Amino acid sequence: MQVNENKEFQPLIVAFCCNWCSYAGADLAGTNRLNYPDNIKIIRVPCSCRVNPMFILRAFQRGADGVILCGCHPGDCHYTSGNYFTRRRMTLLFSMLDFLGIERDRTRVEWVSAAEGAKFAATMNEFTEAVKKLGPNRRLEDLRCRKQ
Amino acid sequence: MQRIGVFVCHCGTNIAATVDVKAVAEALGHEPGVIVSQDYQYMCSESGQNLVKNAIKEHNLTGVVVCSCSPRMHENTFRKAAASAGLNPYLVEIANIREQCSWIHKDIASATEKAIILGKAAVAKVHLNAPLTAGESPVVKRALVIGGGIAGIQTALDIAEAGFDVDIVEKQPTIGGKMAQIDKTFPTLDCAACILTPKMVEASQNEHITIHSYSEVSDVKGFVGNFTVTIKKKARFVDETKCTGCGLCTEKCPMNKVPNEFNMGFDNRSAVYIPFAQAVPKVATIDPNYCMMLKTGKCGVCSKVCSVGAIDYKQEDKLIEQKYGAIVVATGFNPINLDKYDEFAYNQCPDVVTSLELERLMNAAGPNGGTLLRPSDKTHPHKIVFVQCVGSRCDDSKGKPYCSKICCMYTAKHAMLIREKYPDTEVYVFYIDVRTPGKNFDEFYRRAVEQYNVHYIKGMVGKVTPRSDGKIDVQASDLLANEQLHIDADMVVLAAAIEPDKTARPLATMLTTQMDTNDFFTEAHPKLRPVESATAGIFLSGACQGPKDIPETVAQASAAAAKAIGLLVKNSITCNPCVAHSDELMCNGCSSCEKVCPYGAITYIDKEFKMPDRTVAIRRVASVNPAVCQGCGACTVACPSGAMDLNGFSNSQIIAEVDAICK
Amino acid sequence: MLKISLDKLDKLFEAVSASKALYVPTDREDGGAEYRKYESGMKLSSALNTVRSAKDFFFPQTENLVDFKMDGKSIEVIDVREEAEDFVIFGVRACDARSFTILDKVFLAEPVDSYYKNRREHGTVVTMACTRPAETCFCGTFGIDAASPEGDAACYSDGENLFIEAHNEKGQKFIDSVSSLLEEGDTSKLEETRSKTREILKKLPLADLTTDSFGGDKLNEYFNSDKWGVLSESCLGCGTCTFVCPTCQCYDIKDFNTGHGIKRFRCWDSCMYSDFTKMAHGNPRLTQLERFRQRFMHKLVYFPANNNGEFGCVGCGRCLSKCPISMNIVKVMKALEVK
Amino acid sequence: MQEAMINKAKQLLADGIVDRVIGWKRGEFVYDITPAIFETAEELEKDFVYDDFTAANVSKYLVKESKKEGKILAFLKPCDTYSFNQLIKEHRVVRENVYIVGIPGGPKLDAEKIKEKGITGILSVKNENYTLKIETVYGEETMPFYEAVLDKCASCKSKKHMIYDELLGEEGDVLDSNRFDMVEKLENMTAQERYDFWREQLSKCIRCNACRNVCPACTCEKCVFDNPDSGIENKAPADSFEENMFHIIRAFHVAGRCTDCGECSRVCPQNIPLHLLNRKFIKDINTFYGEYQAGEDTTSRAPLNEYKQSDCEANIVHERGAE
Repeated sequence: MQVNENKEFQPLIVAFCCNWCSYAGADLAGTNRLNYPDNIKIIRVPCSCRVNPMFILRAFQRGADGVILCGCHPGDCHYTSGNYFTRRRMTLLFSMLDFLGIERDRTRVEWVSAAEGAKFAATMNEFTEAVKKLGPNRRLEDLRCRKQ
Repeated sequence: MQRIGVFVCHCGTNIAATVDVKAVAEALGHEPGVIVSQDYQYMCSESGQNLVKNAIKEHNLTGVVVCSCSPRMHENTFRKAAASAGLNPYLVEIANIREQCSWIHKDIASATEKAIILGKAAVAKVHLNAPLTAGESPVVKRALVIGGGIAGIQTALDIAEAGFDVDIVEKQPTIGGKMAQIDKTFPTLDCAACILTPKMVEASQNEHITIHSYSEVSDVKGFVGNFTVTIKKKARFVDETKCTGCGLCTEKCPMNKVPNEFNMGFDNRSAVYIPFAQAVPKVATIDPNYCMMLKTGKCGVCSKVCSVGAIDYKQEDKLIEQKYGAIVVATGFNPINLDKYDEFAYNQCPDVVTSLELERLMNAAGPNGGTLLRPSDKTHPHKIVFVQCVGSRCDDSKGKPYCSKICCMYTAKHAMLIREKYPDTEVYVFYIDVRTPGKNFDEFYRRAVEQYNVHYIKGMVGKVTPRSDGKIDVQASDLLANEQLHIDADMVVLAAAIEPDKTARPLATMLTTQMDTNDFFTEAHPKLRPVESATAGIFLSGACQGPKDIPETVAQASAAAAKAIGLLVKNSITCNPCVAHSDELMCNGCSSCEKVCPYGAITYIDKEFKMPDRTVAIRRVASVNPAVCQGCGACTVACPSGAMDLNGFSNSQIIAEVDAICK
Repeated sequence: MLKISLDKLDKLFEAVSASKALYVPTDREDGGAEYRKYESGMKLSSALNTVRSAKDFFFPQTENLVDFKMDGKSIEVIDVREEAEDFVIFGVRACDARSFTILDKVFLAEPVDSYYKNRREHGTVVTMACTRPAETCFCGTFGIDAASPEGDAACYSDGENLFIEAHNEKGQKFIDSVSSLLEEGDTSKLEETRSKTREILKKLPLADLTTDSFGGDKLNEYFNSDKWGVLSESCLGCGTCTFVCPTCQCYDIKDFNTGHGIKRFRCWDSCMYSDFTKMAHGNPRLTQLERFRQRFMHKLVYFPANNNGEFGCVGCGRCLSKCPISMNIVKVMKALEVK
Repeated sequence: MQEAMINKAKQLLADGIVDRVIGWKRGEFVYDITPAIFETAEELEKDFVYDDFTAANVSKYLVKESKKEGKILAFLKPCDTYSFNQLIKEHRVVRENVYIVGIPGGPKLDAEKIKEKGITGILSVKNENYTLKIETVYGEETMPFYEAVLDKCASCKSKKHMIYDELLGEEGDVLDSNRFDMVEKLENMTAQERYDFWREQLSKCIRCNACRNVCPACTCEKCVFDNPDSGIENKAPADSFEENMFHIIRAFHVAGRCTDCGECSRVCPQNIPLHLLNRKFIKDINTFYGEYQAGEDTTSRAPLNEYKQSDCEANIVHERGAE
């Protein structure tokens, strides 16, 4: 969590992006100079299916306020089926987090193709706003990791 | 102790205008393990690369982080530079501070702060990078084509043309497939046999091509470049090497009332038979279901009449094992079974036929010598109704959800041919839509309507009822005129949907390729890799991948051949080193990883282990073939014990990045 | 003896908790009991004992030992030790009270565990005599009288009044701090209750269990016993017995990287775990049989060998009711004992 | 039933069909029954027990036992057969080395439930027409049988054996259980209420690992929580986050594999309703991907190891119900 001059809550958001579609989509957003908040920090993975639920929990533990997972659109996965597995895994994981009372808007899966720079930027803008509304992650953080 | 070098690129002003690159280099210089941190105008330039190379040598670096543009842009550049300076290329990480930072942010302070975080994440990751070496795997210079229809023949010819040995496995006694049964082809109306049979002969005579007819693939092992395939050559009870194809046995065989499948059962053949005059190989086959000698041991006529002594009643199925570098699947299609379509009276009335049956009825080599006669009473039909989409575009479980693609065109062809030859015959076509995209296709269809006056009626046939007077009552609706019609037809032709051959699914399992719910093989990418399967070294040709007409099939067959040739010309293939690997001590053999691997890269082996309690146990553990694995990482998450990990994107590396970002 | 009416107990609690932290056993919704910090309105549990033992107060499941602050390449060591504040644990049973004596032998012997000592010195243990022991109780086996618990001060109930007496200075201080609520009472009914309790204790199914066959000199007798195989065959290797045990005192020390520093903490460990005392060369006890044997040999042989014959068990019976497969020290003793 | 089982086991041992028997051994009290292996008729006669307190699922022991020499006889209750099937599917047991006799299952009794009523000093428990007559050192007590039934039995999903070589007693049916009621109740709460509920429950966790170690689906050679290289190793919950994480990951790792045998909640010394987490996954899988019962067969793909192109998107979670 960062607090800037006007004290508006600045969430920390980790974005996992698959190398072939979403990471390229993020690059395209950059190439087209489409702004999105610096709250977003991207981690490149070969495929969205590489993202283990424990990475997501780890991010929350360490102080992330939101985690977004981006992959190729269903049917377009570079590895043909990776994102279909991602979809099932994340549906169940997010449902479980919701079940435990963790705010459901802190997690999201979005399909962004390499051509969708604008969608990438728009998604990140939207997601950042949604997480801002929730305020800092308190329900799934590790107090030992909180910055003093 | 790690010795990491950080190199921050200005990219002219692309980065430097919004990111304080000096501050980034300064901050990253304080990170644990970082011993040198520099910035430079253009890191990707010759002199920028030299900066990196010199630093590697001078400081004996164990890892390099370049803060620059997207790794999709220059990761390779810097990896090569590192390699040339003697550092393993996989010890280089890129922090993307241009596309994902300087270009999207305006505020210098916050952009710099973000660039530092991204740099820290890359440093954290590179701490855990391991040197990786791309493995090599030799390529067997021989291809296997499964299926000997036009797709398989074309693929085999093209591969052979490039100088590689290629084997065709065909389950029927002859190659030729469906196209051999077809009368004329659209949109040119040339005779199918005239264009197909020369190719069949060419295939049989090509020194690079071996045809295994009356054979099936029974097992596939191995991986790209190195498949081991077991082919079952079914006993045909005729020595292929001796038989001259004279046909005397087929004439003398007393068991001559066997339904002739080549003519869709409209006439008979003998128990020893050659499917058709131009069959390749032109060798007789004894049908064990009908041969008296094989069934009762009494007869032996064919053996007596064969002058070359080719008949061998004791012949048995033979398994041959062969190694291949590439496999092309060309298993083709079949019309669906119409038993469930009672409304069209297909099983009750002999004059209700499928389009493929009509092909034989009209074929000069067919049961009626090319004269179109009703199967029931051998009279000329004067009114013929064609029903489109029988089982295609169906939303119920009876049919198929997809469009069979070829029916509109062949029906136009049939209609035109009939109107041409028998102008006194009225032809009705009931359709949902007429779909004719393709070169000269729409023109062809319009000719049928405009020149040949075929009655195209938009609407579905509701019921077909054979009447006692031999006519067939066709009850239908005309959607455009919004009225109910009754047509007293002499013949009804059903455009049955087509489906993949039944042998395709077990084959897909053997090949570890993917199939869709309709049993069509799934291509590696629907747009960009349409003739490759997701499994490396397996290519797709023809209708096994989806409904196709002949020109499309041939185009795809050649494309598949080109892809196979592209593989076969290599002496070895370099494997992507960022592949999964399993920690055998942790693997519990549950098979989860195997189930999610799209490439069939994971197999299980029983291996002996010294257990922690000093006992020795045989355990089932996963083994990843690095030549086949593409590195998606699906298995790493499916594995509950975390035994499976991915080189280059390991659990600990990704966690280190997460930690660094959230610090 | 001084007494307070049982229906004025909350007044006593209020008074104690006004000046320091007071922990009392309370009932949970799920049927178990646990120590909670006293707040107004809290009811004393009617359960015989808490699910977790009272050892947590002096030897918590996890505790921070030292912090390392990291900034770039520099590391700073931060001592996190602070003087503990005074607290009172009320309602400790005789078995758990004895467990503190056992833990003291481990943690207060040289080298003294300053973290433990700190809390031990600041904690006052007020025990409570049992009146309704359960079938799983066998404290008597270890010479503990459930009707006369140890502790800094002890309480006894006769159903109407709570009698309280000090065993030492700390206990006396506790009594003094609430003396205004106490009055001298007649103990005749109490004696009746206590003798009734002692009668019940004699009738318990495990009343005849003795330690006669065990002790510091029995190493050779039992170490290679062929009984261990059968006893341990169904052990799941979980840590339930060790974690509910009031005397198990093993711990592991680990570093946790917070991202901006390291927290070195210790946490309970279990000898039932496969990675227990794992060292660079590997693990000293490779099979569950060895690990299982370790736990019981420690309580029945090794501990008395090093502590003047004192056994490492107090007969609280927690492992008897909590072990997922119902294997426990009583079954082990009965299997091994020489009759 | 106990008599019939002992006779069956003795006969199979005598006929040389099996070499060992896994069953349950009598305890010190009426309820503390331990899974055990018997090798002789005498041992069976002496200690073999099968009664209202014999609840432990022995299928997980077969992972080890089936890899030993010779054949073992296992008496499996209907719920245990699901676990065993799942183990076959995951190649964790050697089927040929196990002779399965299907036996009728519960409802089994929970000693804790009796003690919760304040009944203590238990000497014997007898079921007389579904009233428990409990003899204690403090006198005789009674309570209705059904109030002492284990939670896992109270929401029994099936009385039918999914796999066996032989059956003793009558075969039952798959039941229409109410096992998702509590999950549904929680789903209908607000996020804050759910959070409070789980915080209260999970904060009780002492990380004894009983839930994991008893679980027939948790048969990893090395658990991620015991592996210092996994990134999530932890031995004790030093922070509430770790309590949450352990239970989320534990449930996630068995999602689609958990047969809902209920052992995790049965053995939890702190009475945490862990089965609710597993049932949440089961319920979601049923809703999102179609009814699936792990352990029903040995060949079907686990829901997380397959997909459909038409699967719902993850944001279905955001669209459902009240926040």
